[in-house]
Amino acid sequence: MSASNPYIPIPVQISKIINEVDTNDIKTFRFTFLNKEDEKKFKYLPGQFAELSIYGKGESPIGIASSPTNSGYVEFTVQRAGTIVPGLVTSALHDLDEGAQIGLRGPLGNSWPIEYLTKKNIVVVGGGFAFTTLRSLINYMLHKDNRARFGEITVIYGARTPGLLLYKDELAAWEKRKDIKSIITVDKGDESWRGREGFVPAVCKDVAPSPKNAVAVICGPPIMIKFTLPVFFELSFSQENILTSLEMRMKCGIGKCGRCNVGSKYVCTDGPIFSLADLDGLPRDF
Amino acid sequence: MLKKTAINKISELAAVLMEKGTLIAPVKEVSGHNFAQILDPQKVDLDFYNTIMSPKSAFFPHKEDFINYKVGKPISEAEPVVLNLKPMFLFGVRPCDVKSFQIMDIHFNAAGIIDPYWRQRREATTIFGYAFDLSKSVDSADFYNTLGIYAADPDGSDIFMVKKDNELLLKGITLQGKKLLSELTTIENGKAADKKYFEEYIKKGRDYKTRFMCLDQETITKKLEDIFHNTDFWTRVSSACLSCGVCTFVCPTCYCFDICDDTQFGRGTRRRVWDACMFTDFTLEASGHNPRTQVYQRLRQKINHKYSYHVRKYGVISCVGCGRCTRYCPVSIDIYSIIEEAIKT
Amino acid sequence: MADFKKIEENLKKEAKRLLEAGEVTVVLAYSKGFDEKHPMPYAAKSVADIKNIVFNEYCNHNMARYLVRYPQGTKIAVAVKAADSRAVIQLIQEEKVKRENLVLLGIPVYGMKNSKTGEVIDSKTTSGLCNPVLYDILLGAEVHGQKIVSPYEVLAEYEAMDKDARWEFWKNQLDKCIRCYACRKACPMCYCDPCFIDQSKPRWADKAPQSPGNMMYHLTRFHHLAGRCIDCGECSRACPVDIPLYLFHKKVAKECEEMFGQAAGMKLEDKPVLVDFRVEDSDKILE
Amino acid sequence: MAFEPKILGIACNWCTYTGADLAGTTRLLYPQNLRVVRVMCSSRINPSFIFRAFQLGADGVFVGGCHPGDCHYNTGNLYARRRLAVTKKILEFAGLEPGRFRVEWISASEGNKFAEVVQEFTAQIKNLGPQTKLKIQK
Amino acid sequence: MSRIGVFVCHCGLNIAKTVRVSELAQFASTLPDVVVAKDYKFMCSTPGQEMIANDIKEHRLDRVIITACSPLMHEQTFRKVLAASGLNQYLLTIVNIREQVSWVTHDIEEGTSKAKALLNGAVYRARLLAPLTSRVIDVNPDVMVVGGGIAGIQAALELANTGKKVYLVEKNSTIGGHMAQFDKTFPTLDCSACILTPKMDSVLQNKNITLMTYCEVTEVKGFVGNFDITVQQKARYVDHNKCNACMTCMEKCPGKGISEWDESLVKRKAIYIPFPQAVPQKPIIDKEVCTYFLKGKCRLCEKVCEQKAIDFEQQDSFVQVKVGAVIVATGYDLMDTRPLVQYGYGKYPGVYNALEVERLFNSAGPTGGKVTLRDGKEPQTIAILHCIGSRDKNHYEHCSRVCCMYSLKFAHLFKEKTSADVYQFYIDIRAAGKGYEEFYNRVIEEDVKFIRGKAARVAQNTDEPGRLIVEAEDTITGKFVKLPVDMVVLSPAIVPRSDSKDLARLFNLSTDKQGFFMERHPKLAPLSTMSEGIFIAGVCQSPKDIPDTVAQANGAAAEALTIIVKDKMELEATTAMVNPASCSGCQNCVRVCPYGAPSFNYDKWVSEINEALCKGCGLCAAVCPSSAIIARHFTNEQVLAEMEGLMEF
Repeated sequence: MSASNPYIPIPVQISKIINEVDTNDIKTFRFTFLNKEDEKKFKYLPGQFAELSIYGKGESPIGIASSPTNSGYVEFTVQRAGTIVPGLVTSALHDLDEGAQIGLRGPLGNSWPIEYLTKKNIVVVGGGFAFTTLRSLINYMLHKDNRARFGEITVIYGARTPGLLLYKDELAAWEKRKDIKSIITVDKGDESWRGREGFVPAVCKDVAPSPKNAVAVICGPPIMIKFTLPVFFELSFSQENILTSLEMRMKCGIGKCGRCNVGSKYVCTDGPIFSLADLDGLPRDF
Repeated sequence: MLKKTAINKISELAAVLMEKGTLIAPVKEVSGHNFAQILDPQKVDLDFYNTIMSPKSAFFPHKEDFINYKVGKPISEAEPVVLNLKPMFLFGVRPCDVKSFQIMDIHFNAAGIIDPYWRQRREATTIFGYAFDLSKSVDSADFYNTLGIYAADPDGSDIFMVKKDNELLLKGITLQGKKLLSELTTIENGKAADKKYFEEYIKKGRDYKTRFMCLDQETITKKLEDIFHNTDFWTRVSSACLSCGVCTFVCPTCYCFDICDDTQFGRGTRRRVWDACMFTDFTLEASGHNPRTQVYQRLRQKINHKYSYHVRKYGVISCVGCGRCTRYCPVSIDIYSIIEEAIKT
Repeated sequence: MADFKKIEENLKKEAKRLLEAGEVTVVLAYSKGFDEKHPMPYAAKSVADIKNIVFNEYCNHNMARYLVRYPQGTKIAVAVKAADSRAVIQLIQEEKVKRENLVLLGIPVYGMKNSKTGEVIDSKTTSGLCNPVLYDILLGAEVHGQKIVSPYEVLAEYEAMDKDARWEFWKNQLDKCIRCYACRKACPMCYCDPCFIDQSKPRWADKAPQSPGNMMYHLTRFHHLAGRCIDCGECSRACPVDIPLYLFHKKVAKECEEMFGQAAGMKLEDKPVLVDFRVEDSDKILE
Repeated sequence: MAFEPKILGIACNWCTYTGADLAGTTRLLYPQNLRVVRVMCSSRINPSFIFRAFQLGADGVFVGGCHPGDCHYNTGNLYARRRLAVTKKILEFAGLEPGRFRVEWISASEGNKFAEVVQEFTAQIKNLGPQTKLKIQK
Repeated sequence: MSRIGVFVCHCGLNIAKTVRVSELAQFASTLPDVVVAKDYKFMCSTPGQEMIANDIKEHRLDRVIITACSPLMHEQTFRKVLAASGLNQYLLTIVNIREQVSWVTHDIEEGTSKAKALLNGAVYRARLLAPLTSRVIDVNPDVMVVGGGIAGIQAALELANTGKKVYLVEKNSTIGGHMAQFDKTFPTLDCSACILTPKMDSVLQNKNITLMTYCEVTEVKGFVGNFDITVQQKARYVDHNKCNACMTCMEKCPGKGISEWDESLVKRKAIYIPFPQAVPQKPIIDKEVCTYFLKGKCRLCEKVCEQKAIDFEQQDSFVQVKVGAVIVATGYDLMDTRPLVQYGYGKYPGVYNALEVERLFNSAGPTGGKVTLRDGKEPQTIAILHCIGSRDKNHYEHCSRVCCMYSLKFAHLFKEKTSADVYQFYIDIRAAGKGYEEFYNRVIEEDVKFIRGKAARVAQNTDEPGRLIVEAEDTITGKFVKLPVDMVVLSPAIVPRSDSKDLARLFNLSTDKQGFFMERHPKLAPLSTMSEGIFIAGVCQSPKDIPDTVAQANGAAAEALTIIVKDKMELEATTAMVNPASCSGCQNCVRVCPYGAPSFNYDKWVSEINEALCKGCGLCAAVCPSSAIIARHFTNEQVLAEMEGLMEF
């Protein structure tokens, strides 16, 4: 957002588009800033999001998929929303080419609590498309300047099919590294799939990460969350040590427009990251 | 400092203010009074109980243009709308409504990211509060006493005005108000009797009773948290609710808005427009999911927002008891009664 | 004036009987509001709720509005005045409710008043009718001998206006609109969710309360209610800024009646005129 | 400069649009003020299209369909007739000049009728002058 | 954003003469999202098409706008170019600047500026176009023919002979229909049974035909290519698999029913075969008159049946039949003339209707072919009254078409079989058909008397009890005629079957004013209906004679064949669909669709559109108040955008 006015987006340019999945409805957009000052001001942490803004179409809040350790650009992985009536902004974005300019407002929201995570073992659990800010966090922690600040890192990531896994190159690279334990699973493999098959909750049960000095960071579709949380409770993770990211319809992204509240909290400013302990104090209904 | 002017000479005062800047004052429309920018000083009309729409639109207009853009042109060519405000005079605001600005200030002008539009408008404005006419009976919908506000409460006004027979007494309350009043040289100074009348009027305002219940902020907040999942209660109190946006639009403390782009012939404007939590599409996500599909959920959101969430977030109830939501509700849903009933539940 | 006390007594009596017998699970009627001029629509669900039921000259609300809120198959008793009963008939025609699930408590009235102005509003809103068109139980004596006023009489003044003056009139009126959508929400026939105006694809009009969007919203809404508006006047009564929407609806209703020979909500077996045609329709209607 | 109205036409694919093509094939001359949107059937026309056309600045709006009874989709234009009749009444009661909206049934063989209607309608709209009432003023 | 290519055609001088084409291309290149804009002499020529194809690749175009002649001319041509270049063919927009611009003006300024406006509209529209794919569905190769009269028999045989499987559904216990009741057929006077029964037998013998007599269709689901039809097999109480048609049961049966086949002129048994040549030639039990069913005992038939074929426990059963196309050939009824009391039918024994007379002539009929009155006497004077109930504004306006001819046939047969005087009371004689006029002349020569005037009344002859009087105005002489006769033959209107409304609802057919099934187009599609895959043949469409019926049946068979001969079929791509999230359940779409494509899902409370039935007219989208229906290729957004583009300049 512009310095003087949080409602005015800053201009960015698409420098790279990566088609992530074989269904062609999830793409990663890499943006570079048109103004150097904007780039300097765009300081963010993993877990934050921004409003991608296309004039004439509107704005859409999207989690930042790159890590602050990636300098010079910022990445967003965007799913084309809506099956019957496509989302205005996301489908317009998907129709853009490299070189196109759009607007950006952010960084917005809180982040994964880096301070809190420091010196702890981190269990990252992701499902499907909701892996984007987890990727940001993982890359942040894996960066050579940061790796030492964190304990063991375990990643459990699942998608419905091999073709629907995001960031396939990075997944492969993590598997080769020694300082991260990465378990990739798919609900149903294909001929070429050599990896694990099975649903994320079952895999979590299988892997059984220790709760000792550990924080679980979980993002995924509601159904995955629903069945994964009991696994972590059973493993004796406390509510404080299970973190997740919420989604609500947002407009302003800066806590003013009044629509993304869960109880007295605004998802856009008090969130999107909450621990289960935070959520416990909030109504379960909206 | 106290000054006065004859009510029938208000237009002269209005003309002076219009010279100094933008005057926003009540005018009589077919259906009642409303605040409007004054272009003809004769139109200012203080013979009203309260306006239909609250004066919040002076700072938070129904539509606020952010930026003008052209389709197919580089984004950097989009032009942000600059306000270029002249000094603004918000004239004839009832004490309960004045109070609403203080509540809205927390949201727009103090907590978190500052809203530049609200701030600029607010800073440019001098508020002329205006005591209720104590000689007339109170509207049965009002309940600002419950929120600790009185009919002749000068708190929050820069200049406070009281009607004395055919005259209007104006007293500077804040520095800004006092300074402005001193600059209004065309109106005469008040006499000692006027001063006395003014002070007594303020005091008498405390005896001018609206509906009242003893409302402890923490108690009601807690109570609403407790009964949040009492669907029977919420279904019952919302059984008549139409889920229209009247209550939120007339409300002086409702601030929800939508941001939308309006394009025609390749040129467009991004702007914010009032929105209402009572509308079904308010929380409708692009995926088609909507966490609040039921009328009771939306009414619960509205009441909780005012009497619970806002207290938790900003430490103050977001309601001034002006009675508009009750008065203009097509089915006479009364937030006061709901709160009363909630406490009893 | 109708005998409101008597009607209230009968309303309570019937509501009690129906709820006790389990014939219905909810009785849609009125309860007292924050003052006596402001009764509220009320859903009595148990015998204990019956004491709250009231009926007086300010009970204008069209209770048919609430029918679609209850799940299909719910047995509902609903208090219906003349216009309300037409709304029920229209809803049955449109298959939103089923006749067999409804018990219609007919209320013949005259002398209904606007709570804001105290003005008697029969002629504006009840299509010249005092007695319900359809009912199962009548809660008061049928009203006869009232001066018959054509529901369309109020239009004469506007029809006589010069087109430019009429344009000015409507533009000024519709420019007042704050897009609170109370009109559509109060309307028993406006049951779309989402409403066309809320759509983002296509965006029929700007969301801001300014002339073009207001025009598009209201003109289209007049069209959507063509041949369906049952002239209860709830749109105007609900409007916080008093736009006389009922005038426009009346005009469209009048035209539809003249062109298609059928008024909305008068006969159960009718079909809504704009999703119907007759081979003998003539091109005259396009002139 | 003389007033050259912008007229929006919506024509059904099977009759009026084809009729307009025939007018061209037979080299009938008519004014160039009409701009036609092709839809499959006159029944496709949503009343809001008409309102929108006037908002976009159309000085006149013309709808063309098959003759009643000849609809390619059997009964489409019979519904359209009723709907458009109501649209017309609404526009008129709102205060728009009655002559600005016109519905004509023009078959695929009536190229000459198409040309005549355009001729006549254009002249009529010229006579009425620019449409300023519903047009969105920017 | 889109990458649009604009291609402006000169069409030689056809366009270039009154539209500045290069200026138009230049203008296009300034519009947002247009990445390439060119003009060319003949865009539809091979080099023109190649240029477009190259530019699609080179500029990675995702939308193509051809600014040329009418889309009705070359839309298909250019769609193929897109498809060949790997672009969805629906991403094409044609701007018609020839038929609707250059050919209708001489003014190049006007022409150019209108062309610009049209092009701009196309650009606005093109941006919002979506790729569409037509769904391909499997086609069931079987056909159902409903109605076992001559039309149904003919259609079934034609289809079966091509090797296709046919289900022939007949509601009576035998096929044959009305034609089986006739004695002779006009004008050739060949015996009806002689030409029909071999066909009936062929049906029975044909392995490709599943004959389903005593059956009725109760539910039709699905759509063209994939109908799923429920057929009710009414209980016959005789196991036809066991029955060897020995007929012993019929001899012993004490029950008495009234023979429908003989037009109630005689009685039949409770266990019966309608007529000796019935197909199948196996009896059924009429429950209404069977002694066992009425009184609880008898079962004589069961006792005498060596095959043990009698089954009193039999119940109605339901059979599911899946077919790709349906031919409806359900025939007609004669108008019930009893309400026309002035003609005394049902009151005076001497008044007969046409079908009764057919039976009187028939050697297998109640009188063994002798023309006798109900009292057994031979009539001396016979009046044949034309147009009873038809060509009559008070009853049926239509002409029943065959009455003139069969009335002439009756006259001839009366002359042949009796010595009676025969009078024809007619409005005019309609003898349009091969050999018909000749037959008319022949009958005239046979001394049949023609009185031009519609009979007004048939009355009791008070002078001669038992005889009748026919009253009419002879419009030639202008005199009032009062003719004493022994026998009156009415030629009643041919009307739709009493259950035709139910059938129409079942098959989603429209009916005309009289109630006959409506064809899709009176001239060009007389056998098709508005329901794709359902065809009509014979008198259920309108009254006609046997040759026409047979011709129609053959035609309908051919039409059905065009559908089932392919194993796949492509559905319309530009269909409508419902966005369930926006559907408010008003059901307007269901009410208006001429094809019955939308239906209402009461569980989800939303409408659903069967794309196989949708023809893409967009009517549903226009009546949808909440804009929930997406009319593909003509969506609200697309139309609105095009309008905006057209109005911009």
